Amino acid sequence: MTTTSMTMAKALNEGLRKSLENNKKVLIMGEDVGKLGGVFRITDGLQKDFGEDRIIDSPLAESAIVGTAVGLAIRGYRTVCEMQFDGFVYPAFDQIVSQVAKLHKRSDGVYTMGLVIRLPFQGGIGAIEHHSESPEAYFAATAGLRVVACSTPNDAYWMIQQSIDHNDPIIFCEPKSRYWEKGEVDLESPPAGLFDAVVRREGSDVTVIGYGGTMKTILRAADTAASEGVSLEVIDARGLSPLDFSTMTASLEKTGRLVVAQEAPHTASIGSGIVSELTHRCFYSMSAPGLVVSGYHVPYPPTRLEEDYRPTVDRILDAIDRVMEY
Amino acid sequence: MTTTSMTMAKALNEGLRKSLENNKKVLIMGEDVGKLGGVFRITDGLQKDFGEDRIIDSPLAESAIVGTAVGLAIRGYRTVCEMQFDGFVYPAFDQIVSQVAKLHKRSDGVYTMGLVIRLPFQGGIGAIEHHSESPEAYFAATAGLRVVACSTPNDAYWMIQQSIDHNDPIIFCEPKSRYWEKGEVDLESPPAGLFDAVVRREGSDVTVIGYGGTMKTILRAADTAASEGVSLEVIDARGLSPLDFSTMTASLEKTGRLVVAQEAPHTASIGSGIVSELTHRCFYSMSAPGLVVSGYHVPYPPTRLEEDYRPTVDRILDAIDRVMEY
Amino acid sequence: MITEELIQLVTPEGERVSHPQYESTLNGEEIFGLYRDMAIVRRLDNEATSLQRQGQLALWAQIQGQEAAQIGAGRAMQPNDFSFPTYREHGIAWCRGVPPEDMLRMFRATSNGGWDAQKYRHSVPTVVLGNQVLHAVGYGMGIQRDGAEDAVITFFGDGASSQGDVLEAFVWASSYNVPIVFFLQNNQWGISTPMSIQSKIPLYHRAGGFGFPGVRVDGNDVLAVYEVTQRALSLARVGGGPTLIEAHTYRLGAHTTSDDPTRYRIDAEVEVWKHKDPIERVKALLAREYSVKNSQFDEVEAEADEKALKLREDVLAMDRPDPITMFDNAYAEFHPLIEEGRHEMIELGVSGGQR
Amino acid sequence: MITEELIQLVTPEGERVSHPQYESTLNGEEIFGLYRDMAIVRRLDNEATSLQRQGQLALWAQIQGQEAAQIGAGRAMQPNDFSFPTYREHGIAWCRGVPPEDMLRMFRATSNGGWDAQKYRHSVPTVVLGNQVLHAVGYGMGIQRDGAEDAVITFFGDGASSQGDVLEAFVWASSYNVPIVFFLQNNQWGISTPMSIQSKIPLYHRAGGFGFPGVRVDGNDVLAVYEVTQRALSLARVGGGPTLIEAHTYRLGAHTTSDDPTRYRIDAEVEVWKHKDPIERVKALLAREYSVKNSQFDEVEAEADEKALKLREDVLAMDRPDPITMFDNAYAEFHPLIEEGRHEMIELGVSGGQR
Ligand SMILES: Cc1ncc(C[n+]2csc(CCOP(=O)(O)OP(=O)(O)O)c2C)c(N)n1
Ligand SMILES: Cc1ncc(C[n+]2csc(CCOP(=O)(O)OP(=O)(O)O)c2C)c(N)n1
Ligand SMILES: [Mg+2]
Ligand SMILES: [Mg+2]
Repeated sequence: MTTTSMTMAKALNEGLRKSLENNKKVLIMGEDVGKLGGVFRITDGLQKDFGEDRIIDSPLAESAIVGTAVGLAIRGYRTVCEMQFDGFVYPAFDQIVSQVAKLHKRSDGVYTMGLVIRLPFQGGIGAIEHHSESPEAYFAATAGLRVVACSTPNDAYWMIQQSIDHNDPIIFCEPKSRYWEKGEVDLESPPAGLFDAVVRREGSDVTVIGYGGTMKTILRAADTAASEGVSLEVIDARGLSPLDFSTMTASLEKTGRLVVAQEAPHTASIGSGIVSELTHRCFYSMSAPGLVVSGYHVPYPPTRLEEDYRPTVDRILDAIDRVMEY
Repeated sequence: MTTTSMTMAKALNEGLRKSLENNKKVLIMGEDVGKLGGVFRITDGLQKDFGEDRIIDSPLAESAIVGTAVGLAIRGYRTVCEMQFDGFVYPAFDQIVSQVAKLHKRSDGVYTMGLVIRLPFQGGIGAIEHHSESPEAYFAATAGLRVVACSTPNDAYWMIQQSIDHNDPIIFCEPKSRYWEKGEVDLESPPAGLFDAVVRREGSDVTVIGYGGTMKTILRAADTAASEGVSLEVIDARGLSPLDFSTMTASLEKTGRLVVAQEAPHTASIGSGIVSELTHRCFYSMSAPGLVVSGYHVPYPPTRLEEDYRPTVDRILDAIDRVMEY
Repeated sequence: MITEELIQLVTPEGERVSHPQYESTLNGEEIFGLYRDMAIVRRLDNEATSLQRQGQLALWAQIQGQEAAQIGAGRAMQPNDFSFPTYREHGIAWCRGVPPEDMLRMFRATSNGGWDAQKYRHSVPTVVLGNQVLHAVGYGMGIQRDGAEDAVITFFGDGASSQGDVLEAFVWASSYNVPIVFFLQNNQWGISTPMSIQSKIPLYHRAGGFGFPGVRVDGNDVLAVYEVTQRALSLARVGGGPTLIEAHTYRLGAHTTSDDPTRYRIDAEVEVWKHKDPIERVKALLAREYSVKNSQFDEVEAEADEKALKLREDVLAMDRPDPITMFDNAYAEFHPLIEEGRHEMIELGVSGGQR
Repeated sequence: MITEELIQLVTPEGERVSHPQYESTLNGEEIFGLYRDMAIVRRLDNEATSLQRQGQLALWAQIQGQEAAQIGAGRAMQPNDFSFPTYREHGIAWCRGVPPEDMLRMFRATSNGGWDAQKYRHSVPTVVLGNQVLHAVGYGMGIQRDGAEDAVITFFGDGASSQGDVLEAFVWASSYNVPIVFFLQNNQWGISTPMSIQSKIPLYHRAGGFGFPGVRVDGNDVLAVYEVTQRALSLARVGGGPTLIEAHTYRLGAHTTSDDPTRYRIDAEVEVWKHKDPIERVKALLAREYSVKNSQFDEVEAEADEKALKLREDVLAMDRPDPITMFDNAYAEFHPLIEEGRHEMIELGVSGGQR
């Protein structure tokens, strides 16, 4: 397999380009996605090559970006909606929950809601308020939607294309703090199915599950743990709704110990869902309760403090110690 | 203690009236809350007695109802916002998550976001789509907010007053299917703190936790279980955020078995949060995994089918059997 | 200085009036056709109301009083046009060929939609106020990209006009010059909320501030509504962009069968509007100008009764679906939680298990 | 027929022009005061930009080019009025007495707000576009209920004008006749999005469709902005209801320090607007009509430099807060998860534990 090294931002750009080339019905719509290429340059150069009719610079209203994408879907188009930042998706929440998630059902299957909502999510870039949120649980809790999160350039390249091809609406979470990190991208074949969890590192003592920007922190923690003689099996969930419980269960039955790390607060989150479900599925193998290392239950703090809000290597190792004590 | 028998609708009406009498800064705002008294008549007669300036019939826009309530809070008023139905709170989601939940923090404590958002929630009334939703987890997952749910007229009467007096923003969930059921209301003293869980029925085999309209179903299940020789301890969570873990833990340490019942789907829900947290706190006492009996992972179905979507006595008993098998 | 233009071609008494910009293009036969539509739709509407009273429907949203607005607009559409309704557009659905029984499935609570939206080119009902208006704009953007000469029309009320989605739709339609007609049925009430709380001035003025034309038409005058809508749709088809039409009409009935208007509205107001009844008006016109005989009106009544009877039979025959169908079309592709749900339901024995 | 009224009292060359409805009520001293405000604010703005370039701020949103719009509006306010800004209203904050270092706390990422909003009667910055406009309307509803003679003013941009929240705010302000001024700074760009994508016609026309007056003022003419805002605020205070003011101005700088305008805008456009610079204009007027000497201008420059220096020192002195402060003010009353979080953080030793 031949691979190319590129940043996640570039990989997303290339993935979008491929989808635009392969399917004339694919559109991109959002604020500043045209000449500017988006504030993160994910759509850089696309308007120049595919025109203003397909790469649509929109007026400033998220509910309208998603609401008109629904109408475009009814007319047979597949729109990739860019939300400029995670904290600006909420004006579109009503359209997403009441329409995007429910129209396939309401139309008795006549409407295909094949659209993708791209969400640069999580913190770590030292931004001002509303630019570092983790709203994935809101969407995972909403029946009718699917949610995925990429953590590597290769996944970004393939998952965005798989999402665009998918016939259900997908909330596509991009860890903005990783946009500029490079990785190898295999341009020939996808690494896995869109919703498959992937074991990033094999281990035997504790299963640690995460997604998006948290993966790198977890892998760092795994190195440290290894040096302390604790072997972590690290799983990248990738699919947040639905979750790939078979991969997770297989690991947990081996390790018997579970830690989930996420930036979102604990209450009614992806992590608490994983813990409760896996505790059920692997009850007899569990030698310790599953723990969630998460953001604290406060509004995202001023970012000079964010590194003490997001899961750190230390906090993950602390949770590892606690589950190892059982 | 002298009590009076009234419906939950009447109890809410009386509770609101008391708050309006006790505090001139209390306002009610929403669609059709004036002459009509709201579609459920919860505000019946209040505009007549307190005037149009305090009981405000609003234009038709939920984001504006909540957004202006924020401004009123900044000016020192306490507004009770009525959302006509659960499914119509989403247009206000941005204001609730980005402003109501965060302004106390953003203003470094200068602003008090003392406002209440009333949400007639859950199903069971045979309504059309969007009138039977359970969005409580969205708000419980949002740091800065508090969420409560009443299940009896007495709680309704007291909890609405406690919520209005509270200095944090509160999402107040009312089980619309119980509005017309009568219960004894103690007009002299509140039954418990606003966020306290309450043991509705003592038992020894399984702890069953629920809230809102589901309580009645759980209590019915407890009767049947008792007749089959299984003793259920039934807990009404009441506070959904924060959750009263001490009451729940005390019960679980006794029973060792846990079932949570809710109408919302399982993923990233109140129930999955309770299970993961209690499994952690009571790990050694747990003789079985905690189970969640919930709505299925589908958009709320046409209501001719809702009784097979919402937790039924049978499904709860089925879960009881399963935890008893461990 | 706020104008209160009101385009009218036929008076409440059924007399023609001339208008500087609009004149009726319809012959007697066509007008009689509009009368027939309105009479049948009202009859079906009443049948649905009584079905609800008899416990056969969970709810019903009547259109009584708004027949001219809906039939005039619905008949102005071309076959290839597409419409985005609320929960009250039974007259539009009728014009699009949606079978009456399908219109009632949502109210029978056996479906959240009811008909094949692509087949009839009439979208499923939208209950969340204003949402469908953005869908219509997006659909129109699709028409533009297809290079087609179709138009899209969307319906909403005076209450919904206050929703951000509707106002954002105005921004978008203007910015992209979308081939759309915003058809606002101002029936003076949003449940108990009078129009005056939504706006101090007629709503058609909103359009001007967004850069496209707004017109106000007598919504109880089917000839006027037809011409105004027809022209707006044609304008849209040739790249003329959006138009907002405010149809000045009235909700003669309750908001829905669960509403009690006596709590908030005076009978006198209703009486005034009864004199402007859209059906009586066109009937008078047909009798006077086209010497349509009572027997012809009676034939329509009879036809309407037949259709009402059939509707009743069809509705009574609508059984509760198998619970397991709740899993159908929740997702378009395989989803593990859907399979788990189906499995659990079959285990519980509440479903026949068939799909 | 779309009018393009533009209220102007001083030309870009600093010459007075007369306007049928507005004339300047300010004397030379007061005009010099406005000049001083603008000169200082621009200097502070430039200092903040260089602080950001030097890595001392996470971000900075410049106001260069918009000083007249903000100082004119800010100085038209009465002490008891209340303002609701975006992230760019440094000129308003200055007029409200907010200490410059407080304006930078959010950009230093040590706070999500920065100042005591009630003390200065100037709300904390709102980053989510449009949200604050509804807050302002609600605040105005509070003024009405207090029977006070205050007014509220809120600021937003041409981009934000497309948001549902802003448009719903128009509905509410009109419906309740709220004592509010909607001050729209049309700086022609929303990041890379030109005004033409938000609206085909000047934005002040929006107001008319909602039933209240809209006016368009030369946003680079501080005298005109002052008079127009002053009159709108007075109107609001005596029950005259809302006014929409569109200040026609220009963002001379980048959207923020993270933006690169060369990707989407041509220099020629910027050059044209540089000739309309708000500060040069009033300087020319002062020199010509009030024979203000260069030395006096120099004194202001010197004062501005001093303030800039102090700002720099204050910002450099802003340390990273103790992490445990993230738990402060998350809630107003006791919350178990807050206590748990504090406890965990102390256990982890990342906090001094002090509060
Ligand atoms: C977003 C939203 N909020 C509230 C409701 C509840 N509701 C249903 S109909 C209605 C009034 C609508 O009035 P209008 O738009 O004038 O339409 P009409 O019913 O008069 O045809 C309300 C408030 C809703 N369906 N959606
Ligand atoms: C709801 C929302 N969507 C997107 C953004 C990202 N964003 C920040 S500023 C901006 C442009 C705003 O333009 P305008 O309203 O004209 O104000 P200006 O920055 O020109 O002063 C955008 C899109 C945001 N802050 N809020
Ligand atoms: Mg209406
Ligand atoms: Mg701008």
